[in-house]
Amino acid sequence: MRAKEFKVKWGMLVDLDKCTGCGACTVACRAENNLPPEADAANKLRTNDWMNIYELSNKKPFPDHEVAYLPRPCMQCGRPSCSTVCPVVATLKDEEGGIVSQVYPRCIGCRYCMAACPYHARYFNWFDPIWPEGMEKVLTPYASARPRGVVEKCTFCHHRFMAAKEQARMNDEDPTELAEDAYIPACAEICPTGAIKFGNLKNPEHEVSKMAASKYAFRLLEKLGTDPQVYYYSKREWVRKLGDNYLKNAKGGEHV
Amino acid sequence: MSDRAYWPEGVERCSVGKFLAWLGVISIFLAWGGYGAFKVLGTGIGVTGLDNYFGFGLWITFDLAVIALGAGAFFSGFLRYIVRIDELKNVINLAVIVGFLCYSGAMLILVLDIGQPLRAWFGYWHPNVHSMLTEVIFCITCYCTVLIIEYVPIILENRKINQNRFCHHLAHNFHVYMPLFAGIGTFLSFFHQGSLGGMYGVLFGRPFVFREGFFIWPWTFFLFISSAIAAGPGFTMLCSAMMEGITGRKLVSYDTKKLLGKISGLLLCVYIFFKIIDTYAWAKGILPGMGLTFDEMFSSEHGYGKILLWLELFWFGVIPAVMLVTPAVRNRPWLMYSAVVMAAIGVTINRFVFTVQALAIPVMPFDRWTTYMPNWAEWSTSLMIVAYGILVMSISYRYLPIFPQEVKLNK
Amino acid sequence: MAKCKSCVVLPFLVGLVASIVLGWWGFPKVLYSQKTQPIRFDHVVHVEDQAMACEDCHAFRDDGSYAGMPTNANCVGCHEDVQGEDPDEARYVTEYVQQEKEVEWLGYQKQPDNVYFSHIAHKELDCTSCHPDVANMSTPPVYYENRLSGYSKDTMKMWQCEECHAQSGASNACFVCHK
Amino acid sequence: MGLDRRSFISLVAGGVAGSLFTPVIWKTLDDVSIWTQNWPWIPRLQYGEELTVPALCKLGADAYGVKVKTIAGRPVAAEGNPDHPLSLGGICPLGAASVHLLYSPSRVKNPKLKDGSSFKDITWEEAEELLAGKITEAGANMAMISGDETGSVTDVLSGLVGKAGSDKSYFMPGESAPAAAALAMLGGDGQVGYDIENANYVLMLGADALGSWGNVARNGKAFSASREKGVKFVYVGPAQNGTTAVADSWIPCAAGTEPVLALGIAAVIAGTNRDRSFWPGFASFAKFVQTSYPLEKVVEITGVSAATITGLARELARAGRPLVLTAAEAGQGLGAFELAAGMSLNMLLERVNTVGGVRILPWAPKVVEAAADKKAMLANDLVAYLSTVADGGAEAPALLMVYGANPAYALPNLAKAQAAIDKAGFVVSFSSFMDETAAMADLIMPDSYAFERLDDAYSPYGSGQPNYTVAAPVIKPVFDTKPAGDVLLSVAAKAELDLGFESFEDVVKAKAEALGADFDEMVEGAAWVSEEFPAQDLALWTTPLQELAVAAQDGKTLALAPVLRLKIGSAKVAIPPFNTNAIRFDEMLGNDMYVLINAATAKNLGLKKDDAVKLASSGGECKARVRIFEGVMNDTVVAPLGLGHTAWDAFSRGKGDNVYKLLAADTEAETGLSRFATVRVTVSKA
Repeated sequence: MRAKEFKVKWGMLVDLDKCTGCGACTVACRAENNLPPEADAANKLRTNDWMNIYELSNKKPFPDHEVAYLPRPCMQCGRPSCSTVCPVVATLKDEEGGIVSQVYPRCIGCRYCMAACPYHARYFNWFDPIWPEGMEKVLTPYASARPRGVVEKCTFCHHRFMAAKEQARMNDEDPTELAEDAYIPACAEICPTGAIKFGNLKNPEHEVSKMAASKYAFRLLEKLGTDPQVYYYSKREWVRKLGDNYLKNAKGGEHV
Repeated sequence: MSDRAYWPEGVERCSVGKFLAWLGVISIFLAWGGYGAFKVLGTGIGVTGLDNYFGFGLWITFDLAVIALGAGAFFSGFLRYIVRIDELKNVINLAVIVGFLCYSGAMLILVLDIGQPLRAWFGYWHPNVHSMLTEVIFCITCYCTVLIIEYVPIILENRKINQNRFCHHLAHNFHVYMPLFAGIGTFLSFFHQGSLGGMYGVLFGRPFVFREGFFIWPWTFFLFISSAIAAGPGFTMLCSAMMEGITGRKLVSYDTKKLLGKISGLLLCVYIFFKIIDTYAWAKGILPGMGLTFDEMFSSEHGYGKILLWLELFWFGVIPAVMLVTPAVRNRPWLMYSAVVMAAIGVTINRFVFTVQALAIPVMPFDRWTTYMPNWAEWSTSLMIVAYGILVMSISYRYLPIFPQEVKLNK
Repeated sequence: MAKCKSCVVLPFLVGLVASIVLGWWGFPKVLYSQKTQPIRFDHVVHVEDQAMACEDCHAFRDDGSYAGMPTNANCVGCHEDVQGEDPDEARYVTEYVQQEKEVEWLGYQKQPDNVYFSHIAHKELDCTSCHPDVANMSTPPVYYENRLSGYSKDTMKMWQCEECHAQSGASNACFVCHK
Repeated sequence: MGLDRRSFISLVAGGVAGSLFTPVIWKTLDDVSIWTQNWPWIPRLQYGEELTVPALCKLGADAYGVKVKTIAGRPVAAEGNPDHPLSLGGICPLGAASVHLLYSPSRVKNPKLKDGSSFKDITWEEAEELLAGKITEAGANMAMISGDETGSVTDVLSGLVGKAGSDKSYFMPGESAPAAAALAMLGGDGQVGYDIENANYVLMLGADALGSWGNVARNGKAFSASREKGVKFVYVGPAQNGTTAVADSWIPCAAGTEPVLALGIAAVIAGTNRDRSFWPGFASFAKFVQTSYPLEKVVEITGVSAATITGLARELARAGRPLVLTAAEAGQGLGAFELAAGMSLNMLLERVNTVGGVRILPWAPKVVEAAADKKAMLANDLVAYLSTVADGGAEAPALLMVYGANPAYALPNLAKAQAAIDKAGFVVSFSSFMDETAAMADLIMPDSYAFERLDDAYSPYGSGQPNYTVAAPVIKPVFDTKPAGDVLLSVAAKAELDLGFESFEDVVKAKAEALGADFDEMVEGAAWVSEEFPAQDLALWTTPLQELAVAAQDGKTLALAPVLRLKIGSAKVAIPPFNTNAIRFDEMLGNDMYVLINAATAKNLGLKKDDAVKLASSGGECKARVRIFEGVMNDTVVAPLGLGHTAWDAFSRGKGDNVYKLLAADTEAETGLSRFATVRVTVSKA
């Protein structure tokens, strides 16, 4: 399928040279989007982490070793591998801004989209969510609570986009021309070191589009043709190389 | 007490007591699987061994395998009614029942496998025409209906039921229109067998299964069809042989079996030929384009070694293909049966690696290999479906005239 | 044979008609339970007698979100103590205001949690295009709750939203309305 | 006319056919699927007006302003407070989870009295009467422990203890005590702070400034802003962490020997041919560092190469506004001499009491007369005291009151600390949560949670300028809890100890007044900040420095590098429910925690990935799994503090092991402070 084009493309850029892997984004994301707390969360094969943090290593022995941390939200791919395979149209990239939607009441839980996504950005509700007694009082009104059996994922805090548009309408401004800081997802807002930037990739004035144009910017698995709307940024070459697969003899260095 | 009056004419069946004991054994598996299904539907799919990396596992492998092996139904029907290979009438009833069991069993598993079974009908009401899975949902359910229609006249031929005039006529009319249903079945099957392969072939985020293709269909579309029609007739033949072993009666003439073996062998040769070409092209073309190497697709440490590929292609692919096209092998029952078993295993491995290994491979360079282990909930429910198949087959065998040659062969 | 034919056709028709009647008339009775508002709120008294504007209670907040049903905070301005003769008003004051308890009003059009609706984006429309015209009612209408789905009978279905969006050229993208 | 079988079948067939023309099937099918989006056991969302309310977060060692988002008055999330000088809009992973702790399963929901091995619920009146009686009974034989260095509740508690005639007011270990002692050694007096925002070269000697050390939120924002200005950040420490992931470089240095490196660098700088002879104390200092810490000796102790040391010295000397942050990575464990080493390097670089350097802040004004001076209280060493009590060297207190601290979990010499708490006559915990200390206590008088009470904070350790924050409650207490400050004042009155205040609010108001801050403005979220720094009369050499004690390498033991990751809690709180997911798969294996060693060390020990191991020191033992991580020095093992809880709830209990058990402390003779930054452990297969 041909990729849709939008006038506004919400983009995220994570400056990996600023990310300390502290985990605040993960926590803020859970709180914002009503992900239930999970007592046994060490087993990442069963947790639900819209924002998951990976530790990157340059694979060199001490003392030449280096680490970096890579937070992984949904890539909101320009050419999503997930939405085309959904048999019931529960996930689409159809809205101005390019955020890939996920409609929980439509999803039948076949998990085909999870199989399709190479980023592991999609999560299935293996059981019904459980909030410890009383903790359901901290549920936000922003995202519906998901039952078991449906798939979910990061939405770039889409509700904040809607809230920004409401605010613009209230102020008699054009809701299609939001200011750079009018709409920021929870992770970007909370990042203690300001590593996560957010804005319109098509607006050259926005910091994300400026940084995304840099030679230090890269995206994950670009060769697959997913065309993500999430960029990463690092001045360290080895970090950039970990963004995609490279053959040993290919131009640009050793395969990692 | 005897239920002899309900048996097909002129055949012998075991005693009621023995039959009930047999059903009792089957029921144990049904009960265990029923408990598993209850847990899955009642608490969530979390009770299985599936996880974030393996959204698909044993269930989908099982579904794909039985659907491939159940392809004997449509393909025998196609050969019998469309190509008019008359000899196949001796197994056509069996093929239909095996097909029905495979498809209905697969659908039962799918009810467990989707997280929201009460929304299953969304597949029809809100279909995504771009999804191969939509095509699968439509074709499988439609084809299952066709199989029911094909199964009904067999049921109506039960001695007691057939005494009813209406039923008798109905059965007759069904038979008259059978070529039409065979045609519809062939059409539907062709597409969903292919779409099952297409489901994987389109996953451009999964280097192990992604394929280029013809028009909207990736090559896996055609490979899945050809492997299914190669394995299906052989599996039908295997079922008849197993039933003969269990009942101690001759049911299908060996000549018919040999014919099925030959059909399987020829198709398997075609399939394996293209499969090897496809594998080579994938390793040399698609993978490097993604920046990956053939070696990176395998990890024996995690249970996904290259051994699986060699087993699939050679030990359970080329070898049974060669065996089945060799008349000398076909003349030795045990060699032929072995070859058919091997072919079935080969196709099952193919479905397994496409389902599971595809998901085990870390695509992001900083990701990791993970191993999938199905747990009791998946095994019990899968075995329940096998038990369900055996149960229905046992009852059908006892009361329905499935095998036209049975009376003659046991004289 | 004529007699035999009628003994087939007649029961068939009886069954057909009976089930159609039951399906259209009986089924909704079973499917919906009836509820009344916890307090019989009299819009007429407020709108006509007190000359209040709709926005006095149903207002937009500064962030553009819609306050929807008023809370006690809105009402205590007048109803800190019983004002009139209406027994429901007295009940409201004693059971809710004085107990610092909010009234759980039944929203006829209340959409489920998975639906996002922006009132400000629809502010050009007349309220009654979607809502019952309660402003002219002294007694709020009966609330029908679907026993199965738990929704109000009047909850707008997705196709209705989509139809209007399509006609007015508004986007029908999933996330325009879902959350 | 009878209904024969055929008619009946016909009737049914008609019924079925008819139903297809009614909504029954289709509506049911549709409504059943709608029911699946509305399952009654899935909670419904609550809607209402969204507001942000200023509040204070003290879950880590730091205290900073946050903003709590509320919906119809219910707190739902916390974010940084851009108007607060210690947040600048930033927040730490604990702050991000702070709202959900309001409903943590560990909350103590009402006062509880120990009844055999469990607790029974009592009323607040009973609890206050009981405590008042115990206070009268104990007389001067009482002690208090506070984990809150910044708040006035500590003053009230200390005042109560002081009024009763006891001087046993203790803080939990941290860096402010040795820092104050170190400053005193150099002739200064006050709280030590760091003006990171204005430095142009930051050398972090062990200080995990972006992970857990100091004003974490503010550090992060300062880093972010400085990074864009080209400021260089260099981290020195035994292992890589979140800070090294973004620092310009990581210089591996043996655990706890970073202060030695500071002296080594100082020696190099002192040897440069600039005339500093007129500086007070320079001559003695220069002589000391050059004789005691020649380059080759520093290289041997720290494992840092000579070239790196001289390189660092050169970079620091050239930087213009360099700043050296000296700390143990876990934020505690260094002695006063170690911190004095770092401080003297800053002095040598002329970076003390100047913009972009070390700032010396005035102590908080004392408003509760009977309370111990903060400086005096910092000098009281809790670890030593409890160890002495446990060993029988001192009388166990008849009454021990614990506020904002979890000494039964988070102290070095843990076994002795627990024994001492056990020996105390009557233990009262004011914890909001069922922590390990509360579980051991005789009486729990649960403090209202941070967002349910009035609280204040004066210049937490590290603050670059004097600041004072007051936060009003965001929500009424959701359980039957009371603010500890008010409870203490009420109990003191009952025990006839007059602390001079009726309510805790009066204490805070008095403090605000003493500072010249506006209480009402602060409650609205505006922190009070000051630019006034007391003049200091510093000299490089007032107290003779001495060689720093370093645990000898013996070839058999590994240096332990305990680390703090705020996402899994702090000395005060266990893993908050929303934070378990921030644990990566390479940090825990099931319920076992990973400890990190590099491949060379693993090879020496015959260990491989995922091996179950036992870590043992003279303090105790811990169980763990091995993770091979090349970002660790040879012969060093990195272990996370904050796991292995035995109380709390399912989100933390039984996960990993408590590394505090391994921390064996010794006492610095001159200051009486405990040191535990250079612990050595054996690692063997379990």
